[in-house]
This record gives sequence, structure tokens and C-alpha cells, in this order.
Amino acid sequence: MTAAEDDASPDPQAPALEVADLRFDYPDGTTALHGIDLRVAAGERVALVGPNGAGKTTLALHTNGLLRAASGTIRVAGVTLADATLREIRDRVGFVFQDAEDQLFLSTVRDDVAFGPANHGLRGTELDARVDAALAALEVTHLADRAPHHLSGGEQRRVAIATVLAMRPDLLVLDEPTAGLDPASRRELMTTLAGLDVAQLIVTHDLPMVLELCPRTVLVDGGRVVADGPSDLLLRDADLLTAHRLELPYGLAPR
Amino acid sequence: MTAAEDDASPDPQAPALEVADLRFDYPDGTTALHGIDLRVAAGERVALVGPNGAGKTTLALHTNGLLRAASGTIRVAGVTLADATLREIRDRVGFVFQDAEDQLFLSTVRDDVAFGPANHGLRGTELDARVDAALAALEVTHLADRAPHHLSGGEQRRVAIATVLAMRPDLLVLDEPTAGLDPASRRELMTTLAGLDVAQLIVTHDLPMVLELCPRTVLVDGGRVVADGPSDLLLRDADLLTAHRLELPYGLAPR
Amino acid sequence: MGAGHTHPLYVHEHSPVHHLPAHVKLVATFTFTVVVATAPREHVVTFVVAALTLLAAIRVARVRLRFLLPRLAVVTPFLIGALLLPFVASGPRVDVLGIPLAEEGLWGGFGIAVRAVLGATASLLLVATTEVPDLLRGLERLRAPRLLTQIAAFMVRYLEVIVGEVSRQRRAMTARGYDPRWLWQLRPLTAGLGVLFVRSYERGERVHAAMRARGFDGTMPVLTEERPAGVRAWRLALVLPALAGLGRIAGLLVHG
Amino acid sequence: MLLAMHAPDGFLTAPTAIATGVLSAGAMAAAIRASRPELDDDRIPLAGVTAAFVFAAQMVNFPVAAGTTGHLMGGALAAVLLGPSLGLLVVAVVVIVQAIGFADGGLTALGYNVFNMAVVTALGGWAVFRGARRLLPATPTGVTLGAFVAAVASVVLSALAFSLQWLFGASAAVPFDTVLTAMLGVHTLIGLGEGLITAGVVAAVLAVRPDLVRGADGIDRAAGPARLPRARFVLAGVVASLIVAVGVAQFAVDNPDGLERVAEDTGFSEVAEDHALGSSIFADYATAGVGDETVSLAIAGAAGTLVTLALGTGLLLLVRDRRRGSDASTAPTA
Ligand SMILES: Nc1ncnc2c1ncn2[C@@H]1O[C@H](COP(=O)(O)OP(=O)(O)OP(=O)(O)O)[C@@H](O)[C@H]1O
Ligand SMILES: Nc1ncnc2c1ncn2[C@@H]1O[C@H](COP(=O)(O)OP(=O)(O)OP(=O)(O)O)[C@@H](O)[C@H]1O
Ligand SMILES: [Mg+2]
Ligand SMILES: [Mg+2]
Repeated sequence: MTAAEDDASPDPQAPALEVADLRFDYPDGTTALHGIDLRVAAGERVALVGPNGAGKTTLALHTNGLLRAASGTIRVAGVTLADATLREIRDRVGFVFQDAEDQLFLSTVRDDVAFGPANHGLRGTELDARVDAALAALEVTHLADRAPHHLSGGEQRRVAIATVLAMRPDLLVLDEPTAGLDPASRRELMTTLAGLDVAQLIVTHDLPMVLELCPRTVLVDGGRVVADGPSDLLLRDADLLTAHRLELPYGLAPR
Repeated sequence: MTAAEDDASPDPQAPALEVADLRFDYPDGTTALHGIDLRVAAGERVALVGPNGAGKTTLALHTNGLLRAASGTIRVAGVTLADATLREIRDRVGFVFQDAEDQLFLSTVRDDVAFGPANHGLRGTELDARVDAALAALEVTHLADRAPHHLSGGEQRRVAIATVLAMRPDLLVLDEPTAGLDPASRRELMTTLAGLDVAQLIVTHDLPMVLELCPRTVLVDGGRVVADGPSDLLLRDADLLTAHRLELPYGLAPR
Repeated sequence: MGAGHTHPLYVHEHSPVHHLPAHVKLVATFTFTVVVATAPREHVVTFVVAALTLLAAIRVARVRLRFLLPRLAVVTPFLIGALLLPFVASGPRVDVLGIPLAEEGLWGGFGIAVRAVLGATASLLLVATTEVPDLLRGLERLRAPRLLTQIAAFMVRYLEVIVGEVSRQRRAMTARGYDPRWLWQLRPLTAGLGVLFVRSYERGERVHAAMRARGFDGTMPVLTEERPAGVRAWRLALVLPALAGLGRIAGLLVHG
Repeated sequence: MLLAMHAPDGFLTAPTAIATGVLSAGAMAAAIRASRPELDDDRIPLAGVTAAFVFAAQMVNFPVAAGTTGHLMGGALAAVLLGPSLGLLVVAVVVIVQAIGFADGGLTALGYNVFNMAVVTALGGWAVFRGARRLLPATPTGVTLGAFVAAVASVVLSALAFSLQWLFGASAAVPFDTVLTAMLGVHTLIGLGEGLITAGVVAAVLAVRPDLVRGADGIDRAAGPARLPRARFVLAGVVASLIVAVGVAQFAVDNPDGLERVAEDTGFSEVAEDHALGSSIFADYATAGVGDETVSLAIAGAAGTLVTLALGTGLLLLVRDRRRGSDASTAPTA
């Protein structure tokens, strides 16, 4: 990557995410990523699927600098991830943890949603406006004064997304957003995600959701991208799915 | 319940579980169960479904005395739950927590599986035989010397089931056993459960699994049983499902 | 949870020291530190003998000094204090390289530093060769009150739960740009700590429930039989304090 | 940083180590006896979690003021959550395990480390907490403010106790009043941090699991969650601490690191005699109080009275609570 490309100011036309040759070893020596290449266009919604231990979460954590790769580059909206741009990258990437309880740590929903924007210096009415907008977008305004860990699973998930949406990210990364939700909450969440106007990378085992929600699917296994293409094509390829410990539920699978 | 019925010695013909008029309030005042009646025959496999917050986990925790009801009775294999029988009930009911990390707390898989039987006084070769049998039943013998928290999600789940199976329970209660598993691990787990010769109560949001695995479904909502019957009938009743925030995935639902 | 069984101070090795029963090592280490801590600071011979004995024990345990030295950091605050003493104490002065230093301060600083370093090194050697659950079992065998060892056992077990919760929370905060520098930025931290406590507790509750569900009644069941400590083990372990004690006697003879 | 904390082997003289060791062991034995009636299956894990929490919290340094950092002692917090006896035991276990399992703090220093960090903070903190609760409304806010005051006081008491031990058992020549001034100055600020953290934790636990807060017995839960007037609350704490810091100790923190500050201040010292094994406490006493002897003695007297008062009240409350606790019906297992 040449210096000329390394533009620190964001570019609305740039892809939301570009990952090139990303390698990562955990401290105990486990190599979790063996060179990942991935590109998410601005506004695109992409599913990231693969078996347990494939490296999905590891990859997702890299997009917002929570893990730092041994080699390879990450660019978000044209900004290359580096020490100097870490803060900016974290502004631009909203990360929703698999376990909503991991994400919510303050005693009211409003405080929790305000936490991110406040860290970026927003104060007073500007902050309130930002929080209100995020709460409204996820339809959780009525929960503003509740304690996050007293909410139902589905409500928690929506609040968790609100907390990152309040930071106006260019890219939303969600780690298994439908795990543990009842079917109606899952459906509501899917409707919510479909209505959001921001690029999304969705890590999931919920292939029926992928079919409905994501035009494109990236399949990883063993720390490598093994397939990348239209979800319809990819998820109807029974041999590919079987080879990577995936399957569509009985009834959805091709007969 | 009269004293004559209160037989403390187990009865192989008795239902694996009988719950009568169970009510429970959490310390903060939330009423989670409003009078539950439920019966699981010896060797039967029953699904317990319902929306987030319905009271499924609360009910499940009662089956082995981890929560104690304000009123109502619980009988396991003919033994009524009371202070005097608490230990015996815990022997008879194997409870698999939703989060395997909560369940596995020792440093090797073998120790963890041995923990329960050792608490009941088994030692030496008798203990080893019991552990080996449980490991073999779940096909995790090769993991015996690994650290439980270094296993993949699917492996952890199987080890968790082995830990309770080693106690030779009359009833296996599983809280959301397929959450977070990749589709292949989910399928393997379903095969394992189908092959176990013990009554099972399976709490889950995974309705496709219910259709395949459980002949009977109990639907709870708001702390009450709202439907109880053959899974095929119950889960094809679109109005009933919608009323209780459930739905079959697109493709499985009746067209 | 089991990862608490290996902690950052433990060195995985198969040395004679590693194989000694924990309670034997506890007694040896404690006796050694008593000898060192009670030696008058002018008895340099005692400290030299103790230091050499300890170095030999470290060799036998196959623990590298490069591993131990950075971990002595726990006593650096006290070493800083000890270092300052010669410069700031008043009283008779001696010239060292042209700098006038207070004699009393030199001795005071030396006394604090040498006891702290020797004591901490001995403790580090104990921890480097013994896993924490074994130490707790050792304390139990030395008849520490059961209530205390029980609390300690739960503490060690839950420590990992909490560290896990902390790192998850820290990660969540970092992901949203938290970078505290000032007192007033503490509020989310303290509020977060409260939530953290409750979450750790509730997680602990679940783990405990899982244990009770499998018949746990407060005592860990015997999963592997323990062998009693033989005379040989005691003899080997007590070499450390015995040599230090000889050093102590030598100190009395040399320094009066 | 706390000088009173995790002191290494040989930091105080052997007689001091033995005397505080006997006191600590006695207090722990009393606490074990006191907590036995109320201990059931579920309280030991709660104690374990609290211990783990205090242990973990002690590994995190928090900013106190311009660059000065401190960390939680946790005695007051444990006492408010678990009651004085179990609270004392929990922090004692933390200190002991840190020494034995993590080489943090000397083995032969356990006597004074346990005394200063567990016995004084738990019993003293509990005494202050009960006093404060009598003055404050029986609401979550009242309990939280009480916990704040108790936590600040517990740290100051701990510093006082350490200074007193230094008076009797210094292993190096530093006059008592210098140590006291330095300890009080820094620890008042550290106490403020301790107070804020303790109050924050207690408020959050009260809001979610009031059943876990022993010190909140008999409060009016209908009064709603603890509402702390943030700015005023912090300001009041700062002012109060500053008054103590300036008024009592005449000491201002202008140094980046609290510990170095103490080390520096205590370093400006005069000669004292040798403290070999066997030198009596009174011999030490006479030599350690060099300089302005009257002032030293006055402060020593005041400090001793304060610590003794707080400990005595704590013990009294402990015994009384036990009697009441054993009468109360046991809570349902849940
Ligand atoms: N903290 C860690 N230390 C060491 N190895 C780890 C750690 N976390 C994950 N791994 C390993 O890295 C690999 C990738 O893990 P990762 O969590 O990214 O998988 P995943 O695709 O998210 O799986 P799942 O679907 O089960 O969530 C696995 O082999 C895993 O065992
Ligand atoms: N520890 C608790 N304290 C207070 N209320 C609780 C507690 N745990 C659960 N509840 C409440 O009790 C009700 C039943 O909760 P439960 O966990 O049994 O639901 P569930 O059916 O298992 O839901 P899910 O599908 O989300 O796991 C809910 O209203 C919940 O908010
Ligand atoms: Mg993952
Ligand atoms: Mg549940």
C-alpha cells in the first residue's frame, strides 16, 4: 500500500471495509487467521458464516482494532488502521458483541447509549439529540431509564445496537445477533437491520436469516475465506455447506 | 398431597417429572411462574418453548431444586422435592446449563465428569468406569485430558452433558442446548440426544429441532402453560405461534 | 474456569522442588522468611548465606532468574524508599564516591531492601513451583480454618470469572472510545464496577448452582488420592531454612 | 499507592509483627465464630465473589489526583456488603492469598498487613458506616452515602494504624510525625477514590440486588434507587478530604506519585537506634518519637484513640449483630 493511498480523512465513496492478507496468532500460539481478504462496499450487507472456531469472531474483533493483526492491513471508509487512527476507526466501526450483556455495562439504557458519543466529546443538547435518535431508530425510547441487564434478551440486543448506532458508524459489525432470541424478537431484529442505512457485516450461524437478509455471504473456515458470493448460490451448494459443517434446516434445504 | 403418596424411594414406573401448581417470585418481586402443571413420563422427550422471559429457565431450575418454589409440588421419579430429598432429587435430575462455561469448572474434562459421581461417594475403579461410560456415550473420550474451557462450543456442550450423564439421572433437563452451535454440531447433538435412553426436557427456541426431536411440546408464556400437545399439531398452528412470539423459519412454516 | 490452575507466576517444570508437597514448601518458605526478617541488619553474613541458599534452591527448581527478577517489582516501591534513606537521613556521614551519605540511612535502607528482596524471592520461588489450588490444599493440611480455605478456594475460582468479566467490559468500553485520564471520567468506571460486581456474583451463583446440581456440599470431592509427605520430602525442603539458620548463627558469631 | 499495603518482610520490627499477628489472628478467630451462625451454603460463594472482586480491584490503579494513583482496599466495601465479620475475613483472605499465592506482601509481614488492610478497614469502616446510617435517611441514597463516608474513613484509619505501628516498630529511622503526616495526606486522597468506588458499587448493587447488601437491612426500598447529586457529592467529598488533608496533616500533594511522596517525606529523617530482635516496644517508642516530642505524642494519642474507638465500636457492633442475626429466620434458598 503506497503512502498516497493512505489518506487519513474518510472518503464517502471508499468501501466501508477492506481487509487484506490479515494474519493473527493468539498469545498461546493458536493461529486463528491465515491471511484473510475481504471487502464490504459502502452500504452493503454481508454475512460472515463458518463452523465453530473458524475465526469469525477473531476477524470481527480486528475490524475495530480490538485485536491487532500480526500482518495485513485493514481500511475502514478509506482510513488505514494504525495506532494514530485507532480512535477514528473505533468511531467508524460499531461493534455489537455476541453477548449483549458484554456490551451493556452502565446502570441505565440512556447512560449506556450516551457513553460512546460522550467519549467523542459530545455534550449537552447535542448529546441528547444523538441518544434520542439512536433510541428511536431501534424503537427502545420507552426503555431509556431501565437497567440494561434487567431487559429481555431481545430488548438487550436492540439497546446494544443503539449504543453503537449512536456513534454514527460507517460500518456495523454484529457477532451472532440472533443467538438466544425468541423467533419473534429475531424477526423484529431482522426488520430493524434491514431498515438501517449503514454497511453491515453479520457473523452468524443462522443461515435462514442470511438467506433473507444478506445478498452476499462470505464463508470462512480454518482462518481462511473459502467462499465468497451471492448467498442464494452459496447456501444452496449442499456439498460446500457439508464440507464446512453448515446446513440449512430441514425444509429450507434444496430437495 | 397426602403423606401416603410421599414415597421417598424411587419408583421406576412413576413419571420422570410431575410439577403441580408451581408458583415462584424472584427476590425483587417479579412473579416468574403463575402456577405451572407439567408431567413428563419416564423416557419421554418433551420440548419446552416460549418467548424470552416466559419463565422457561425458571421452571427448569426448579426441577432440581436450584430454585425453591413459594408453592406447588415437584416430584421426580415418584420422589417429592423437599429439604430431606434435595440431594436425592439432584442425583436424579441432570441439569445442563445454557452456558457450558457455567457448568464446567475443573481443569480437565475427566475431573469435571468425575465431580458429580465423586460427590456421591464413588471412588477408584468404580468412579473411573462411570466416567468412561459417560465420555463414551457422548463420544468425547479423546478429550478426557483436555481443559474444558479450551474446547470448541460444540465439544463443551457435549462434555457438559457427559458431566450430568455420569450421575445416571432419571431426567435430563437441557437449557437451550443448541444456542451458539454451528449447524453440524447442532445436528450431532441432536443425534446424541435422540440416542440417549433417559427422559428429557429440552428448553429451546430452536423449533426446527423440536419438530425433528420431540414428539411433544409444552408452550409457556407469562409464567403459565398455554399449550401442551403433539409438536406437529402445536407448531403448525400459526395463530398460536404468532400469539406467543414464535414462528417456524420461512420454508418450514405451513404454506 | 479451570485456567486459574495455571497462573502467570507458575513455571511449569518437573523439578524436585515442584514435586514437594505444598504444605512442606509452605513451612520451609515461612521459616526461611522468619529467619531473614528477624536477622539484625548489620549481620551481613546471615543475608549472604541466605541469598546463596536461595539461589541454589532456585537452580534446583529450574526456575530462571530472568523469570524471577522482573516479578520482584512488587517490592520496588519499598526499594525506592530504601534507596532514598541514605541521602536524606541526618546523623554521621560517610563519603561514598565523594557523596556524603548518612550512615544510619545506609543501614536502614539496606535492612529494608535486603529483607524485602529475600522474602519476596522466597515467596516467588514458592509460587513458581506450586499451583495455587495446591497451596490452598497445603494450608488446609496445616490446619488453617476451613472457613478461610473455603473462601479462598471460591475466591481463586471466581477470580477468573471476574477477570473474564472485566476484560469483556473493558473491551466493550474501549470499543466505544473510553480512555479515562481524569477523576471525573471515573463515573462510568465506578458505575460499571457495580454492574460488574453484580454480574460476577450472578455468574458465580450460576457456577455454584452447577456445582450443587451435581451434589456439591461444600467440600471438594477426592478426585485423585494424595500421598502423604514422606520424611525425605521434609528433609529436602527444610534444607533451605536450615542453611539460612546456620547463616544466622554465623552472623551472631562474626558480628557479635 | 499505599505504603500501608503489602509491606514486605522485615518492614517493621519482629515484636510489632508478632503483636499485630496476635491481634489479627484474634480478630479473625472472633470473626469466624461470629459468622458461623449466619453462614449457609449460599453465603460462602458470596464471600468468595466479594473476595475475588476485592482482589481484582486491587490490581487496578485508579487516578486520584494529578497523576497520583491508588487502588481499592475493599475493607469497607466488604463490610457493607457482607457485614463486619465476614467482611473482615474476606479481606484477610485476600491479603493472605496475595502473600502466599502471589508473593505480594511478606509472609512475616502478614500480621500488620492483615491488621491494617482487613481488621482496621472492616471493623473501623463498619463502625463509621453504622454511625453514618443513624444520621442518614434509611433509603438507598442514605446507605450509599454511608458507604462513601465509611470507605473514606477506613482508609484514613488504616493509615493511622500503620503510623502507630511505625511508632512502635520502625525498622528505619523516620520520626513518627513525618510518617503520620505523609500517610494521612496521601491516604485522604486515596480514601476519596476508595469512597467513590465503594459508593458506586454499593449503589449499583442496591439498585439491582438489594438482597446482597448486608448493610442495607431495614431500608425503605420504595424510596427508589440511590440518587446521588453527582457534582455536589463529589465536590463535598473533595472538600471534606482537603480539610482533613490540610487541617490535620498540613500536607499538600504536589508530587506525581503518592508513594514516592511518602517515601521522600519519610526519608527526611533523623537517626534512631538499632532495632534488633528483642528490643522492647517502649525502647522503640522512645527513639522513634524524635523531634517535637510533645506534638508526636499528642498526635499519637489522638491517632490511637481514633483507631481504638473505631475498632471497639466495630467489634461491639459485630457481636451485637451476631446475636440479632442468629435470632432472625433464615432467608429462603433461592
Ligand atoms: N483467547 C483465545 N486464546 C487462544 N485461542 C483462541 C482464543 N479465542 C479463540 N481462539 C481460537 O481461535 C480460533 C478462532 O476462534 P473464533 O472465536 O474466532 O471462532 P468463531 O469462528 O467465532 O467460532 P464460534 O462460531 O464458535 O464463535 C479457534 O481455534 C479458537 O479456539
Ligand atoms: N434473577 C432474576 N431476578 C429477577 N427477575 C428475574 C430473574 N431471572 C429472571 N427473571 C424474570 O423472570 C421472568 C422469567 O425469566 P426466565 O429466565 O425464566 O425466562 P426464559 O423463558 O428462560 O427466557 P429466555 O428465553 O430469554 O431465556 C422474566 O420476566 C425475567 O425478567
Ligand atoms: Mg464467535
Ligand atoms: Mg432462559
